[in-house]
Amino acid sequence: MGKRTNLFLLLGGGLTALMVGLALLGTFWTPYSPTAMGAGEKFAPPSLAHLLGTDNFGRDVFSRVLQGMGASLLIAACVVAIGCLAGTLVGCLCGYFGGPADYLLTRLCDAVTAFPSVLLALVIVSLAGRGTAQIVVALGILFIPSFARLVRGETARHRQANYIQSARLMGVSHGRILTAHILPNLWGVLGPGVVIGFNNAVLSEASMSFLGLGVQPPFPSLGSMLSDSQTYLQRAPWYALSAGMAIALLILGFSLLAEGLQRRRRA
Amino acid sequence: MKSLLKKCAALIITLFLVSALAFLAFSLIPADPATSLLGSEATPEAKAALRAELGLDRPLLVRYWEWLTGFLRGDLGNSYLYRMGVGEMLAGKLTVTALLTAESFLFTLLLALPLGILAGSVKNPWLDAACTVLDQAAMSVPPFFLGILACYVLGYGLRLFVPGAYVSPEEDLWGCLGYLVFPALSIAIPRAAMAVKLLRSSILTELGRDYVRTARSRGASERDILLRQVLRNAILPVITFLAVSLAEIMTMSILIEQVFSIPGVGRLLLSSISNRDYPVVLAIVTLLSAWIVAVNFLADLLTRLADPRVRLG
Amino acid sequence: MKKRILALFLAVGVLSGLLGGCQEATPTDPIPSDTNGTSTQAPQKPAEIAVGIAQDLDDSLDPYHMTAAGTREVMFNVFEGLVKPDSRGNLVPAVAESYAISPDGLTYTFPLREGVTFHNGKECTFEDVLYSFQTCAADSVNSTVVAALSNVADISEGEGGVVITLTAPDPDFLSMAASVYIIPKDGTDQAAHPVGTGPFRFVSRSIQENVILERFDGYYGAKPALERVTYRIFEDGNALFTALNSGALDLVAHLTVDQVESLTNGYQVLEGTMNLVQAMYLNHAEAPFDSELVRQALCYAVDVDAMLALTADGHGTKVGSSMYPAFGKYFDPALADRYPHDVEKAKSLLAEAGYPDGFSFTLTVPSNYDPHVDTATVLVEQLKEVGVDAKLELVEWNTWLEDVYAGRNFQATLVGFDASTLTASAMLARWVTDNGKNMINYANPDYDSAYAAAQDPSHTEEEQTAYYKECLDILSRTAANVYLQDLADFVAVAPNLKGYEFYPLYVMDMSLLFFE
Amino acid sequence: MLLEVNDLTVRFPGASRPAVEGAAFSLERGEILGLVGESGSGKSVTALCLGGLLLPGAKVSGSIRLEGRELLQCTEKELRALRGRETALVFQEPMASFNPVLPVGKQVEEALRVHTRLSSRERRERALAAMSAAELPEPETLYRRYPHELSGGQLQRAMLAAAVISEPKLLLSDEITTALDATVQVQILDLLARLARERNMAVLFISHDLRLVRKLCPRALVMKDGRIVEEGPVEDLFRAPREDYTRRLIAAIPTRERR
Repeated sequence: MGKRTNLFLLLGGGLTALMVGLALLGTFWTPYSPTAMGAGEKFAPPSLAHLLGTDNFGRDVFSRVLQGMGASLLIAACVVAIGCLAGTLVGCLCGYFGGPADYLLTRLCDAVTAFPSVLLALVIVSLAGRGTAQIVVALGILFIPSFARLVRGETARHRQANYIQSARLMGVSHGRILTAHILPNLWGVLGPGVVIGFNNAVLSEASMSFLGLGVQPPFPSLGSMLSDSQTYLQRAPWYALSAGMAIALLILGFSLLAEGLQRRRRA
Repeated sequence: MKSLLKKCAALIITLFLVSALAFLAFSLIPADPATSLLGSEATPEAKAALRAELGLDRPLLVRYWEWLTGFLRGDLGNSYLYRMGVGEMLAGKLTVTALLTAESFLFTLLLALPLGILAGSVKNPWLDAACTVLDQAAMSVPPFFLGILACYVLGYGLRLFVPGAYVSPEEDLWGCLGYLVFPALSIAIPRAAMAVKLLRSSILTELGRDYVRTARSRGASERDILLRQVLRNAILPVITFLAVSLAEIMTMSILIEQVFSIPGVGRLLLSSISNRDYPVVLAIVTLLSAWIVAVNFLADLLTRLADPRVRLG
Repeated sequence: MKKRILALFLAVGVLSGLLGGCQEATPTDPIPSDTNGTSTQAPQKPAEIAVGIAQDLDDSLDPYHMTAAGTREVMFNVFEGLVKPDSRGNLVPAVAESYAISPDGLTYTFPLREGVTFHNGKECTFEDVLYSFQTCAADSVNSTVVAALSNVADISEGEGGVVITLTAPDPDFLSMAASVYIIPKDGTDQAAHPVGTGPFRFVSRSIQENVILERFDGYYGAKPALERVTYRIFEDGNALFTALNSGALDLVAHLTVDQVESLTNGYQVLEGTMNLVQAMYLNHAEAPFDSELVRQALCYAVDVDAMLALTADGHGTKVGSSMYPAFGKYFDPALADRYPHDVEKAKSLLAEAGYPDGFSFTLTVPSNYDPHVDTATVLVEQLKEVGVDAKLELVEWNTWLEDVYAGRNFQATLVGFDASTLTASAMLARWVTDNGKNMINYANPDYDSAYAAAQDPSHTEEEQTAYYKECLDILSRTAANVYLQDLADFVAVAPNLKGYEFYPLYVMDMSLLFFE
Repeated sequence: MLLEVNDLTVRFPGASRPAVEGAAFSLERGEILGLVGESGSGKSVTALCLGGLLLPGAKVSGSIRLEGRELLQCTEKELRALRGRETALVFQEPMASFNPVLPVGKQVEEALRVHTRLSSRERRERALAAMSAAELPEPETLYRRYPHELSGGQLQRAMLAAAVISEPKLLLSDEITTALDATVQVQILDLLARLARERNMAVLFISHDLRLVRKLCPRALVMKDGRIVEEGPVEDLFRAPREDYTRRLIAAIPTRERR
């Protein structure tokens, strides 16, 4: 058992470190400017000069993938942050106070979950224009319900616990109970939620960019690169493969890491 | 029974909220349907006249009320763009998307159950680790990327199918299902991988339970124990997951319809949004959410049926 | 998402003999010069084809309510006017047997052709023609056509046929008349089931899936070789390409060079142009584009040749003003070279205009048409060289129509304009100071007077042409916009399908195609 | 002799000392033998070994002969044929020992399903008979019920019914009364004694509670840290315990009952 735990942590940690490292590198330095055209021939196959070849404008795909990963990670982090913070707030209040407001908010969360994500993104994009910030907001809103549900259940469970009941009897304020007693107990459920949410956020961002709603050109994004590359699938398969594999490896790294952490906790 | 009624009420409230949200969303979006209908060369008067004809000049609440009462009567309204009944328009598209969803779901089941059981019965720790890594990898590939890969490798490379040569189910049901195989697989593989992971860990948990020891002490074979005893328990969380998958698959099909150019509800939704064809969008959004909500309800119900402890409790 | 690609380009009319240039298919693969296209199809091959189109016919099929160029492209095969254009840009008689114009330019006589029947089997009569003109004048969504028809004083049935009298002479009237499609008086619901007199009849449409046309056996002219044409709709450009390349489609037009070069299925590739003026249109009401120096600097900064090389492997035709090569009479290739690529010159002009360190602006581009987005992407990169920072903002087509086109709320935008009728005025009227469609707020008294002189019927044709050319020169001289190109238009055709011809219009004529 | 155990040693990888070390004892047909010890003294491991349930990874040496057959030489397949037919195990937690999603009756007849070719109707009849023998009221009703609908005592009776249904020669009873109320405990003991007597079935009765062992078993073993430290008639153990450990076990019994 011990060996296996290490394996997943090692693989996942290694892969995540590699991908995040590359993404970080990409935000500060890339071999070529990711938007510079004619950095090489159009559709140059992978070579030493262009590790992942070039695209239809002769832009260096490796540089674009690096920067695209950075963008994906940043967006995912923001999305999860919004979802987690707002979700925790909503979930805490609902779970702690209960009542009709809780009922309505829970239904609202259900409604948002049932609302097609593309439509919400399009609404926000039509209102505020296309762009990175808009997509962060749209996805952030979509990520609130899952966190809210998680936190609500946990809070409601703790509310019944003896130590909370006795704290209430002692006249401790609601705010104090929430922040001092309940919040610290939420980390256990929030931790895995954040990792899973992160993966979902990377995937959602890629989907939105794939539909042209995310990061706007000329800035690279893995999803829009994948969408663009479809036309050149036969001529430049490395273009589609690079973008697609980058998304897949990013997600794989995190899920392996999560698996490893989960197994270690269980062991 | 009472909890069932409560759930039904929650279901209806949720649907109501979704339609209200959708309606509100449209009132917020700038650029009205008249512009997209009449194009660049129309006069402002013509646009105003069209707006009046479509009833867009009336207050939001009135329009919502009319839409809602119509919807409850089964009247989905008329498409601004195509000037035909939304119901009539949707019928064909729903069939396609339903077929795609059904086929994806079938593949998910066919892949997830045997592989999950296999993964749950692997004893060698190294083999098990390899399976898990493989499974995680399958989970991590976005369906639309899988779709693109399928087009490239299976479509162009191996010539197993002709990307884009879609046949409608009315023309040729089997041909249509045949075309949908690869889109369905693109959706099903990552989903199935998730189900495999869940089933595997569920089986492992169940294998550690006392009743398994009891069964062993009666001389039951490992295969018998797995299939007859453990699986019935291990499948419970998977049932919920699979039911929820039905909703996710529907959502995923929006993207996959793009990749494989399948004229389903997803594509209609996207184009109707950009055309500001609100009656169509509203109908689709409401029906989609109804589906999602209903599927969650179904998940609940199935779990109740499959688990005697909840069934009566 | 890739919707209504060319909705802006309301190519409806026809040139009225003004058009000198014509276009012929310039095949990359050899095709036979004989394209008389009458029933010579090989018997073993069913005379059916699948054509891929990039947008649904989702506006309306009613001939007077069609707005999208893509819809007109298909319905061109179903509807005809009294006259119709041919592939060389001439107007040829259609429902009318011929036409005659009185010397004062006020009376047009159209003798009706014998035996013209509608797709519903009814014979076409004067009543139908009258009904069509009246309905079009009242209903059409095209304000230009409506304006031209308001000039009609009377339509009567005379000895020679239909006689139309105008209140004032209009050199563009015949091309306007070509866009008044003749429909039956007591006809069906045209929006749902269009009925016309063309060589193909409308069979069915399936939303976002296909539109099916069939050969109309009662057609008065030469019978088309094809029996059935299925237009299959792919709103995603990549999906369209994938379907084409896999052989699921026989004909796809409006491909990009990258797509064409990625084709591996051995189809013939024909090259033409899109008949539009792609430019970065600048809002003259917004600083810094109110400065002529700045606009000229941008023109020097942009390297159109390099842009064409990057986006289209050098295909496409440079334009230096608001006119494209199909208008051979007015188009002046020399204007395209007025601002050669010169970074130093651009920088010094910017410095002179008070922007030594450049400036930044927002370039709004509709997201639905990839070639514009691609061009804009390259343009942004080129402007960086002179220190100008353009921020690309992609917007939905409807937002563009509302904010940019109607609202004039933008700094710069990159789109293509084509002619709503094939007349010079269709390209040039919009830049007159008080024109309602003067999106860029261009205000130049010299231009206004030159345009007015060109429109004056008392001038001879040569004089008019000279004035129109002067208009073009003024636009170029003042760098009204950063003029780029007329995009290359590629058509991929199945190897044994012959007879495709480019029109100077946004149409595909299915009646000319045949299998060899 | 039904069962002969010699020098049985069970070692788990990574453990500092064997779970069972050099255990040796024997059991006659129909005999009820007690096995007493603290938790962790190796009683349950011994029971599992005797039941033919080899624990994964465990190293087992010595000899276990059931009717002369050496269990430790048997293949898994041969062991499986023995389990449930020759030996039967009953465990401590009746609720956990039942599969929650299968009806009780189906689980009672499990051994028949595995080892015989009886039709489902015949199996059902045998199960109902076994359940009646285990003094379960209304066996027809309970047959269809799910485990969570039965009380702990009922479940343990059902478990005994399931154990004896295929007429095993040896019943290994591992703390079967521990999770039950005191009154129910006595009933279960009585039932066990009666079933053993009627079927001439040997029972290894494992418990940490000397009281129960005294009540049921004529003879008992005392186990400590994997070794059998004392063996003899149960009354002798009570009267004159030779080991300190046994004394402590006796001392743990409430005074009034010790006598």
